[in-house]
Formats: sequence, structure tokens, C-alpha cells
Amino acid sequence: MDLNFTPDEIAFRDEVRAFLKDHLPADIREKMIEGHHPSKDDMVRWTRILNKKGWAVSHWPKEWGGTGWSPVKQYIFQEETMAAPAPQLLPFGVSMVGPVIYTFGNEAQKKRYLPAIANLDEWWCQGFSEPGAGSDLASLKTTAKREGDHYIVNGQKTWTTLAQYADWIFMLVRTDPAAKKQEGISFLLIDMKTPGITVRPIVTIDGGHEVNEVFFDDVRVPAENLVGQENKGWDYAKFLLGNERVGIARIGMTKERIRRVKQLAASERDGERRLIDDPRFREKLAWIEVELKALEMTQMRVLAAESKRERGKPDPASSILKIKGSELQQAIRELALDVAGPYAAPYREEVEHGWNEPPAGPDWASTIAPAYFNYRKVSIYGGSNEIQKNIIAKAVLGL
Amino acid sequence: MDLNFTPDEIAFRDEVRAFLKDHLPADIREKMIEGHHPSKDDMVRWTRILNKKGWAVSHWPKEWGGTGWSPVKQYIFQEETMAAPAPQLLPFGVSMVGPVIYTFGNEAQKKRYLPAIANLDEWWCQGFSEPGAGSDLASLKTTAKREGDHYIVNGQKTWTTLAQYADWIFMLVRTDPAAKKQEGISFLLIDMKTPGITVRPIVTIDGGHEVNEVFFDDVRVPAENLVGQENKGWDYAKFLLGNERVGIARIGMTKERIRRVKQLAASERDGERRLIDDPRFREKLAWIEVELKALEMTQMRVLAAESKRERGKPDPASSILKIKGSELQQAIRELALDVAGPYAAPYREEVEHGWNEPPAGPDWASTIAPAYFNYRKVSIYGGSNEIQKNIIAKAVLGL
Amino acid sequence: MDFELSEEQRMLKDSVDRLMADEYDFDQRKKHLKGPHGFSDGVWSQFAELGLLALPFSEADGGFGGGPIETMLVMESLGHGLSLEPYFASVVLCGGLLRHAGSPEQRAHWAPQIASGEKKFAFAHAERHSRYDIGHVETKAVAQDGGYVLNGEKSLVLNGDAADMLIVSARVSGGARDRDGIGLFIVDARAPGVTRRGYALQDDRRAAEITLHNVKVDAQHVLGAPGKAFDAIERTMGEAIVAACAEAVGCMDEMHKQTVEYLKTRKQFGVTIGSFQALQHRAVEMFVALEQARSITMYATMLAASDDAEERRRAISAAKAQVGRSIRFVGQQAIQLHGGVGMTHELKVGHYFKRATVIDMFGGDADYHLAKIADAGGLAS
Amino acid sequence: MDFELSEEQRMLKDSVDRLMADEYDFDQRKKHLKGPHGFSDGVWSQFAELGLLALPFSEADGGFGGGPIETMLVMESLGHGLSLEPYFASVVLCGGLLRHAGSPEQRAHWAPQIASGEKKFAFAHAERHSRYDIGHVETKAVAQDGGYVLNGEKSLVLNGDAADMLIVSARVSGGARDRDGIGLFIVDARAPGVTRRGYALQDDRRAAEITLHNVKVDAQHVLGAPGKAFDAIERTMGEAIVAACAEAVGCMDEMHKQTVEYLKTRKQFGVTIGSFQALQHRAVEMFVALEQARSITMYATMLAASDDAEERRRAISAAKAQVGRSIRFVGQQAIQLHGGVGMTHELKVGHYFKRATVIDMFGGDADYHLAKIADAGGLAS
Repeated sequence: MDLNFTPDEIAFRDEVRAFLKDHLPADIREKMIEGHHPSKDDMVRWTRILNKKGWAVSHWPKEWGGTGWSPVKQYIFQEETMAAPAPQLLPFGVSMVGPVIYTFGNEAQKKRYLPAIANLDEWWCQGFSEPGAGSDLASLKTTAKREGDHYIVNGQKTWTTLAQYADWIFMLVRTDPAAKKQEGISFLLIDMKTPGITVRPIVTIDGGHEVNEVFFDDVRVPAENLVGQENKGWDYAKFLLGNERVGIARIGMTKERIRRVKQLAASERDGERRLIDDPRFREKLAWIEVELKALEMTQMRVLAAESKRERGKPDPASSILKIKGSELQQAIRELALDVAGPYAAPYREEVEHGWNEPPAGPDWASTIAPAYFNYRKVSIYGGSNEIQKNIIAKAVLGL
Repeated sequence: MDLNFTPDEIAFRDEVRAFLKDHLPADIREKMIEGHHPSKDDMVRWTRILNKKGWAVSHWPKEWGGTGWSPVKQYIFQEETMAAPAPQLLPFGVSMVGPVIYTFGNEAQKKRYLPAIANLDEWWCQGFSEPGAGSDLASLKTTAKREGDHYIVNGQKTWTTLAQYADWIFMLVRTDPAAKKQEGISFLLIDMKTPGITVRPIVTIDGGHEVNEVFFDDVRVPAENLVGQENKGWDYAKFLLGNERVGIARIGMTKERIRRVKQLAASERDGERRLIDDPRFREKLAWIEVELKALEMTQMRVLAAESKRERGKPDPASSILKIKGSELQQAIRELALDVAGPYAAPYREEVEHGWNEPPAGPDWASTIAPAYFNYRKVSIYGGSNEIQKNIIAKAVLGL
Repeated sequence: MDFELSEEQRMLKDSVDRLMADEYDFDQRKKHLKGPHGFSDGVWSQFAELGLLALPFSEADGGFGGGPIETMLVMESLGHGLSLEPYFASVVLCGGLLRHAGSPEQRAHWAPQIASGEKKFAFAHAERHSRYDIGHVETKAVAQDGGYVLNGEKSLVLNGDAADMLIVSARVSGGARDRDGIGLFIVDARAPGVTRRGYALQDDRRAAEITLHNVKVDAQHVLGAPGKAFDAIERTMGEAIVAACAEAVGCMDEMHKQTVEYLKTRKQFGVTIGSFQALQHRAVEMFVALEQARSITMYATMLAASDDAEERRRAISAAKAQVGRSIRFVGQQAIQLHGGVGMTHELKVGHYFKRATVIDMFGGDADYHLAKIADAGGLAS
Repeated sequence: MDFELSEEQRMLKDSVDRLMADEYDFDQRKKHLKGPHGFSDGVWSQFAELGLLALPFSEADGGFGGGPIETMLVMESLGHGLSLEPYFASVVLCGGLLRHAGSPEQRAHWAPQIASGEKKFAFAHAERHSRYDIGHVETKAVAQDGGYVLNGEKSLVLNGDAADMLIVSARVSGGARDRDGIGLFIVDARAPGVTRRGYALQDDRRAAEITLHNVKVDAQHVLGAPGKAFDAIERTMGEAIVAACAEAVGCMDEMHKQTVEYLKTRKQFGVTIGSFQALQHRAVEMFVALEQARSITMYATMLAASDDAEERRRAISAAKAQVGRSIRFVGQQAIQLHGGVGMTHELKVGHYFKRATVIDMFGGDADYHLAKIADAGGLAS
């Protein structure tokens, strides 16, 4: 048992750090620190910088641009980029449809799609959730009817993150309405420019536009856009959702937010006293740090065991990472709310290319309440924390 | 809306206080403050003092010794006695079987039993729970078979509080094994000296002996000891359990414990510093006080609505009193554990007539950990807090 | 001890409830929000017609002599409706200052103008580093020509952009946080030297940053004895905190109701999600947190006008602490139990969550008030 | 980064696990408790035979050179078994003092006697008002005839009544809480002037109050440089806290297992209570609290021997804080989910609850350690 990284791993970490220091554009980094969302252009720029270095799709097979890094190195890379802080790569291409295509797609599909994902030449979004389905994903109703060499797609998807920028969408569609729930589902790739697709924004409580509804009205999709076999889509979806767990605790990001909150509390004054000089505040922060350190160790334990497990079959204990990870992401944003105090109240509008002037108080305060509101989502999406507890109760505790 | 007591209520409160000051024996009061259990003799002495004053069974009908006090006065009386602190009257007679007898019993039973309850001439215990039943009370298995003018009782009761002192036990027994669960149950009064009854102590994790198992082996009970009608016992039990809610939050007792913890924290030193000078400790205590004050108001709201409600049909919202009341009883005892710190660890044995010398540290510390352990029970008994939440979900929220 | 409302109180409550029911469904509210000041002048007129704006003033001043209980009833109802009108700023805060610091002449002059809705007021008090300390005033008031000249910056002034009149706190003597030396000044919001920058808050109400540059105040517009205004500010802020607690209770009550309703109707895996025990228990825990907040708010309401300053302060801090913690729990769980749709701007529940969160940040959060109670030696008497 | 045990570590763990399985079922434990010192001399001999008592000493001193990881494995296993033997007092605490403060001669002399089980040690350190401050020493050591004379009162001395030898901390100079001026002295527990009063703890282990009246100590029994012992005490107490955390993890693991097992077998309303979702989720929350405690204990274990004192201290405080909070939650919920039977002396789960609670009170509770981390500027590097 040894907590320390090997010399090789330390050298790797230093290499990643140095790269981030030299190549993460200052304006993007600044935006991330300030708690703003990166723009589409920011995402494209950063992905291409990484792809040029060969690090954009590090966990892919080498043939398609992967690095062959060990799970530990993957972890180090992810933590360091979150801590930088750099934007997280668009997961819909890199972590979701990419692995599905290189695992279940045909050669033509691999050649057609994978390089464009790695370089963010094509922006992907995810067409899984439907209205009213929630955590019961398999209850989906969107249909794809085969007509000659096309599928005709009708239905609606929702919670489609950043669909407003998307060139492509990967979809779960029902191809056999007679089959029972999990059967009769297929996995389709659809060009967002196809006639019959309408994207409607969903504004969230923080005032942001991250998610959308996507409507499909007799959308004609070439049959060659089917991934794998017809009616086997649920298997690919499970594979994809299993992959989604990697880094789900977002420990590096929470660490970065802790540093940020410390810095803000050191800058904000209550009369003459700095907030960070309040012992109660420091103890609350210390408790978040302790829980995060414990979770980091849990993450490492899961990671260390990962190499011995079948790919695509995640450790059910990784549900802990989702539960506690999301709680801590929320806790640090709630503590930031306490730091901003009355200055959390003013609302700052997002305008075309960035933000207008902060209406009152310190510049940094305007993103605090929106982040607090927005991060309520992390215990809801990707299987709510209640669902995660059901999973652990069943799969780990045998209840 | 007016929070204040009426002048009449204030005069009453002052009268109760003055009586307690003059008549609560100093040795009993001391024992209560120190966190020891009152002995059987203490209970008898105190009940008789109250009974002499006419206050032992204040909520009973006047005919049987009641006072005719309003619900508010009943509340004041209960809070003041808890705050004194005086022992709570043995509930099994005063609050449980007494009301069942004067409501459902015949005249002979009333005359036979009620005066002896009021004066604690006869000590009662409760024979409801059975092994394995837990919160599913109606699943009881103890049988009473009619033979001539007797019932023959066989079975086992458990969690029988202070049965070691009891002269009588009131029982739920199954008189019709063919009827479904809640039907076929009768309510019997049994003399503990009847042959065939065995009491076996259950030692709890605090080392105390409060509860017992009681075994019934062909116990012959005169048929006249049946209360009300045969096979209607479940109705009487529901009536009894409804009454049990009065004062269930034990706000006066928690208030008294808060005063005690403040006093201990002011006396105990960490080096040269008193524990009460630690702001974090004081803030934790303040939070308990705030929650208790809120609960006290909730209690008063329930109480104020009480007069308009049918007797024996408690406000389902009173489940809040059980949940939060038990949480606060536990919270203040957990905070006392923090005050005692390392001196919570030594174990002090209870001996025949009191306690041996404290083994280490301050005198008061030896009851702290046992109280912490013992009070875990308050969220379990009388319908666990989980059951209470089920009740509110169904009866109040309609879920 | 009596928790019943009087006949008049019940009528008051019913009238505000009806106004909210009639004028504040979700679509109407969106329309009100587009008004010139982010609220509805029409609804504001109805407030006046119903006598709500006259409520706290004495009958001698043309009011109805309502006390904290009446204010509680109105505020809870406004919380239910998520009202956008500046009742809190104009009537509760500035009405309170007028009552506690104003001379009979000032009250006779201004109370009717607040009561009629003719003049809307705002309390320009907080400053950049005052945080929750109500004695923090750096804005200067210098005596000149029998009146005063004000210079300074006021921040987070609720209703500051729509107000006709401002009540400005400014220091005539002493250091930034001295209790002594604070004065209150009535200033026309359009007076020379007053610059306002208005903005929306997270909960759709509006506030302003206000700069005072050589603003002249006549002697007759000095509210109370200059330098001795702290007590009036403290009493007013105390009453306002309790009123805000009542509004939060209204918000939480709605969040809880909407969540329970959602649990009863939303189906997943073929059953209503309200059949899942873990969610049932969560809903019960929300209910407990709500009822605890409601109870302590009643407690503080009944003590808000007490002359025992110590008792009053503790009760107010107790209320804000409990309500603050309840706000966090009830709000977060309301969103959680609604799942994805709870996160959307299109559902009302998120708007209650935001209003309650802004209230949490008004007048001190739970930690702040727990520390106050702790420093005062605790709550229990 | 590697969480695998070495072959030797796995053998060590298996051997202690087996010993506990063989010797420590509930009935056997009751018997051990009736031994003359409240534990089993037979099991103690087996500890010695398995080499557990020699574990932390260097090979030069006749030990096995085990480090914090080996100690963690043993302590966690002892926690599973609820062992009554004074491993913690004799080997972890006093063995640690000997390692960190002893001269080669002293180590050569005493280590084999601890390792063989021949001599049982106890650390007489805490005093009436020391609470969690390990630098609080009022007991006096006065130089005399080339040795020292000790006078003072020691409290809560784990294994104090069964110990053959005591390591006593006493002050040669300075005030009650000065870091400088503390010495360590090896004293025969039956020496003239030593009075002991033994008693049981809530968790069935034993401790003693010890009075030292003119107790003479020869120069050769002074451990390390007199007056400079604080560092050795701090390192030892740090290692001991981590070892106690590991023991608590063993206890919590058992409480969680037994609770899940109970949920699977206990029936109510015709079904196993483990089918109720609210109880399932509670069991999961216990699992999360347990795994967090396990993880942070591993973290502190791996840093317990670090030469970076700041990093070491923070890691130890982090572990004790997380483990303390997990103890409260897991313990309380284990009892709650067992219902009435969980309250009884006859079920093992309550005994784990008590042991864990006593561990919580050793070396500082969660609040104490969080304050330490906060004062050090936080945890993150």
C-alpha cells in the first residue's frame, strides 16, 4: 500500500502541469476561475490545442488517437485539467458517442466520425432523455420506422445539453414498438441539419441556457447511421452510461473551487475583518476539505481496482463517487453563497459575447448565486442521488 | 393571536412552581439533576405528594380525581414538573390504563383500580409489545383462552418497562385466533402475582435495567378482569396510544437538560479555559435552543387546536412533536457527551441503593455516556421516527 | 395563549390571499415583471385600496394600527404570490423608520403618502462593507445652514430604482460601526446629487446602487434626533427580519405544496413517485422544517414589538436562524424532488427557491444569528 | 499509488482476523471480560506468539519493523473482534514512545519485554484538565541524586490497572501547557509512591487513576532528553490516533454489516424491513460514511510516518474528524435500524457502538480536529 505516485507518474503530472501552464489560453482560464461558462469558441479552441498535443481523446484506443495512459495517468490528467482550471472536454463526443462508435460501430463510421470528434470539428449532443422519463430512461417513446434505406424519426428529446451548438446528435430510438421496454431500442446518429429537427431552449433557474428540447418531425435518417445492430441500442446505452462514471466525482474541480472560495473569503471584508478570519467559516471549509480528501482516496481505491475489472462494468461502489461528489460540489457552492452574502442577490445578465457589468458589489459575486442554483442539477442528472442509493442498496448491500 | 399566558394561567404557573419548590423532596430533585433514574421509592413518594395535593391524575375526570384543568394548564403543569426537575409520573397507570378503565371499564373496575393508580398504591406495567413485533403491534401472538370464568393466558411480552416493580400488567391478548389481525384482540388486567408469570430483565446498552421480558405460562385470569368487550381490545389500544402523545416532545425536560449542559460547560475547564467560552460550543447549543423554541411553539399550536378536536383523535401533525422532540432529546445528550469529552469514557456501576463513587473526573460525568446511549431509544419506542414519518406522509401529506 | 386570528385579521388575510389568487398566477406575474419598474402599478393601487399600505401606521397617522401579526399575515401571503411590488421596502422598512423615528409632523406628512401609494419609499442604508452589521454607516452627513449635506455610497437599496423618496442613513459623528452618531434623512430620489443605478435581483425584485454627492437636506427632513437613529433602525430592521421570515414561510409553504403535488402526479417506473418511501420521508422532513419555521416566525412576531430589547433581539435572531436553515433544506429538496423540471425557469418552484434564497441573505444568515444568540448567552430564559 | 497489500501484510491481516474469529465470538468475549484484568491472558500470549506485540519495533530491537500500515491492519481487525487486550496501550502508545524517545540501550532493554508480552505497559499522561491538549502536563519531575522524583496525578490511563510498567510524562520546567519542559519516565507500576485505582470504561476496556507521590526514577529510566519529550509524545499520539481510527473502522464495518444483515432477516408487516426504501437508503448512507472513514484512515496511515510535520498533523486531524463524524452517524443509525433489540446488552451491535464512542472521545473529537485544521489554514495543499 503506497499513496504516493511513482516517479513516472510524478513526471507525467509535472508534464501535464507545464503544458497547461503554457498552453491554456489566459482568457479561457480567467473565465473558468470567474465561474463563467466557456463559450463554444472557447471549447473548440481548447480541444484543438489538446488534440494537437495528442491529448484530446486520451482514453481512446491508440489507433484512433488515444494515448495508452494507465488509469492513474488518466486520473492525473483529468484532475490537473480541472484544477488548472481548464474547460472539461465536451463529453458527448469524447466520452459518450466516441467510445460507442469505436466499440460497436463499423469501420466506415469510425473513419467518418472519430477524427472529427477528437478535433471538435463536429459538435455532438445526446438524445437520450425524453419528457416524463426522468431516471426511467428505457421508457422512451421516440420512434424510428424503417422505410427503404432510411429511418423516419418522430418524437421528442429533452435536457439536450448544448444542442444549440450541435452538428450531430446520437439518439436512442424505438425501432420495435412491440418489444418490451429495454428491447426494441436502437442507437442512431443524426445530422442536426436534417429537415424536421427543431431545437427549443430550456432556460434554467440560474437564467442560463445549457439545455434544450429537440423535436423530430418525420426526420429522414440514412440507415447507414445505425450503430451496431437494430434493437440492440440499450446494450450500447448501458455501455455508454457505465463510461460516464469516470471522473464523475469531479474532485479536481471542487478542489479548484475550494481554492477560489478561500481567495474570495480573504478578499471580502465584513467591516475591517476579512471573512476568512472567522473561525466558524474556516471550520466549515475545513469539513468540506476533509470530506473531499476522503472522497479522493475513495476515488483512488476504485481506480486502483479498476484495472482488474471488466471494461464497461463499473464498480457499483463508484455510485459513492456520484453521491458524495455531487454533495461536495454543492456544498462548496453553498459556502460561496455564504461568502458573497448580500451580494449574492444582484442578478447579472448574460449578454451576447460575455457578460454585462456587475450590478453591485464585488465583480466575482455575480456568478455565485447562479452557480448555487445551477449546481442543484448535479444530484439530479445522470441518475439522481436517490437512484444511486437504490443501486448501492441492491448491487452492493444486496437489499 | 397572543403568545402570552392569561393572568389566570400565569397565576396557575406560579402556584405550580411554588408547590414544586416547597414539596419536591430535595434528594429526588438532586437525583434528577444528576441524571440518575428515580428509584421505586422516589416514584411512590412523589406520586403520593402530588396525589395528596390532588394533582396526580390531573387530566382524569373530576369524579376520579381529575382537576378540570384546560389543556393549556395541563401543559403548564407538565412542563413545570419536568423543568423542576421532578420525576415524570409512571405513565402506565396515570396516562395509559387509567384512562382506558375510566372510559371503557365497568363501575366495579373503576372503583377497584383507579384510586390505587392515583396514589401509586399499585404499580402498573404495559403488556403490549411482543418479540419480533416491533412497530407492528397488532401482530401479537399471546393468547387468552376462555375456560369457565377464567382466561388462560399463554405467551410472551417484551420491552415491559419497570415490570420488576409491577403489581399489575395490562395486556393485549388474542382471544379469537381465527379473526384477522386487528380483530380478535382483547384487553386484560392481570395481577403480577398470579402463578405462571415470570419476569426476566433486559439489560440495555447503558448498563441499566428498565425493561423486561414477561412470560405467561397457563396464567389463570378471572374473566371479570376483561376491560370492555371481548375482541374489541384493539380499539382501546388505539385510544390509549392516542393519549400517549400528550407531552411526547418532552420540551420541559430538554429545557432542563439545556440548563444543565450550560452549567456543566461553565464548570468544566480545558486547561484554564471554561468550555462555555468556546464560541463553537455555544453556537451548537444555541441551535438546539432555537429548534426547541420552534418546537415549543409547534406544541402550543397543536395544543391550541386540541380543544376543537374529538378526544382520542390526536392531530396527525403531533407526529412532528415525536420526531423533533426525540431528535432534540438526543441532540442535547450528544452535546453533553462533547462536554464530558474524555471523562465520558469511565463506566460507573449502579449499585443496590444508588451508585458507587465516580471512578474518574468530575462527579457528573458518569451519567453522560449512559444517557447518550439510553436516549437512542426515544426515536425507536412508541412508534419509531420512521413510522412517524410514514404516518405524516399518509395522514397529513396524503402520499 | 391564543393562536386564533381575530375576525379582522382573518379578513385581512383573506383579502391579500384573494388579491394574490386573482392577480398573481404565473402568467400574470410574467406580465407584471415587464412593468416599467418590474412590478404592477395596478396591483400596487389595489394594495392601497385594500388599505395594506396604511396597515402599520397608527390611526392618528391615518393608518389602521396594524402590528407585527398583521404584517406577518400580509407578508406570508405576498410570499405565496411571489409579489413583485415594493411592499417590504416602502411599508415595512420605511414605514417602520417613520413610525420609530419620525416626529408627529413628519408622520402626519408622510404616512398618508405611503398609505395612498402616491409615494414609494426605499431605505438607503447598506454600504459596501456593512454586510449584516446594521450599525455600519460611512456615508457622511455634515450640518450646514440648519440642515445637512450628505455624501457617500449606498448599496443594495431594495426598490431603490423605483422609489420616489429615500430614507438615507448617514453619519453625523463617530466611526464606521459606532452605534452612536447615525442620522436618518428623507431625500427626494430625484434630488440634485442623487445618482441611481437600478438592477434586478435573483428573485426578480429590484434594487439600486445610490451615490450621494453633496445632497442637501432641510431640517424638516431629518428623521428623529441626528446621531441617535440607531435604535429606530434596529427596531425597524428587527421587524423587517420577522416580516421577511413570514414571506419565506409563504414561499416554503408553496414549495412544499407543489412538491407534494408533484409527488402525487408524476409517474416513473409505472407508479407515482410519491409511492417511494424515501421520497415520502423527504417530503415529511420538508414539512417538519416548514412547520418549525412557521412556529418560530409566530414566536418572533409576537415578540417583535416587545419592549424587552434583549428578549426581542434573541427571538428575532432565533427566527432568522431557523428560517434560514429551513430555507436551505426546503428549497434544495423542492428542486431535488422535482428532478429536472425543477431546474427550469418554466416551473414556479424554482422562483420560490430563488426568492427564499434572497431572503436568506437579507439581514443576516443562520450562522450570523446563531452567533448573536450564542454571544448573548443563549436563548432560554 | 497502490492500495494492494504486500504478501506479508496480507498474512498479517489473515492471522489477526483468524485469531479474532477463533477467540472472540460473543460468548468467548464475555468470558475474557471476567479475567483478572478484564481481558484474556491466553489471547495475549497468542498476540505475542503471532509477533503482533513485536510488530512496530525495528529488527535491530527484536521487532518486525512494521509501520503504520501494519498497525492499521492489526487495529482494524481488533476493532472487528472488539478485543479487550491492551494492545493499543502497550504496543501502540508505549511502543511508540519507546521508538521515538528511547535510547538504543533502552529500546534493547524494553522492546523485547513488550514484544514477548512479559511486560504490559501503560502511558500515564492525561491529567484532570488536559482534555485533548497533549502538551498539558502538571505532574512535576524534580532532579535528585542523578535521577528524578515524580509527584502528581494522572488520569484516564488506559490499561493503567493491569500494567506492569508505566511511562509517565512529567514536567521538569515551564508552565502547564508549555511544549518545552516535558520529560518521560519509565516507572514500575508497583514502585513505592505509585497508587492506582482501576475501573472499567464504557466499552469494557479498563483504565486507572494514578497518583505519584515522591516516586523515584533512576537516570537510566529517563526516556530521551528530559524536557524535550513533546515531539516524541506528539508523534506517538499522532500514530495512536490513526491506529484508533483504524480500530473504529473495524467497529463501523461490523455495525454496518450487522445492520444490513438485520435488514435482510428481520420481518415486519409481513416483509423484510430491508425492503423499505427509506431504510435501504439509510443503510447506503451508513455505507458512504463508513467508506469515507476507511479512505481517510488509509490516507492518514500513509502519512503518519511522514517527516513533513505539517502535512502529518493535518492528515491525522482530517482522519480523526471524518472518523468521529462517521462514528456518530454509523453508530446511531446502527442502533436505530436495529430498533429495540439494538438497545440491548445481549446484541453485539451496541457493544460496537460503545467502543466506537469511546474511540471518538480519544485524542480529540471531530470539532477539535476541524478547528486544528482551520487554524492551520485548511487541508488542501
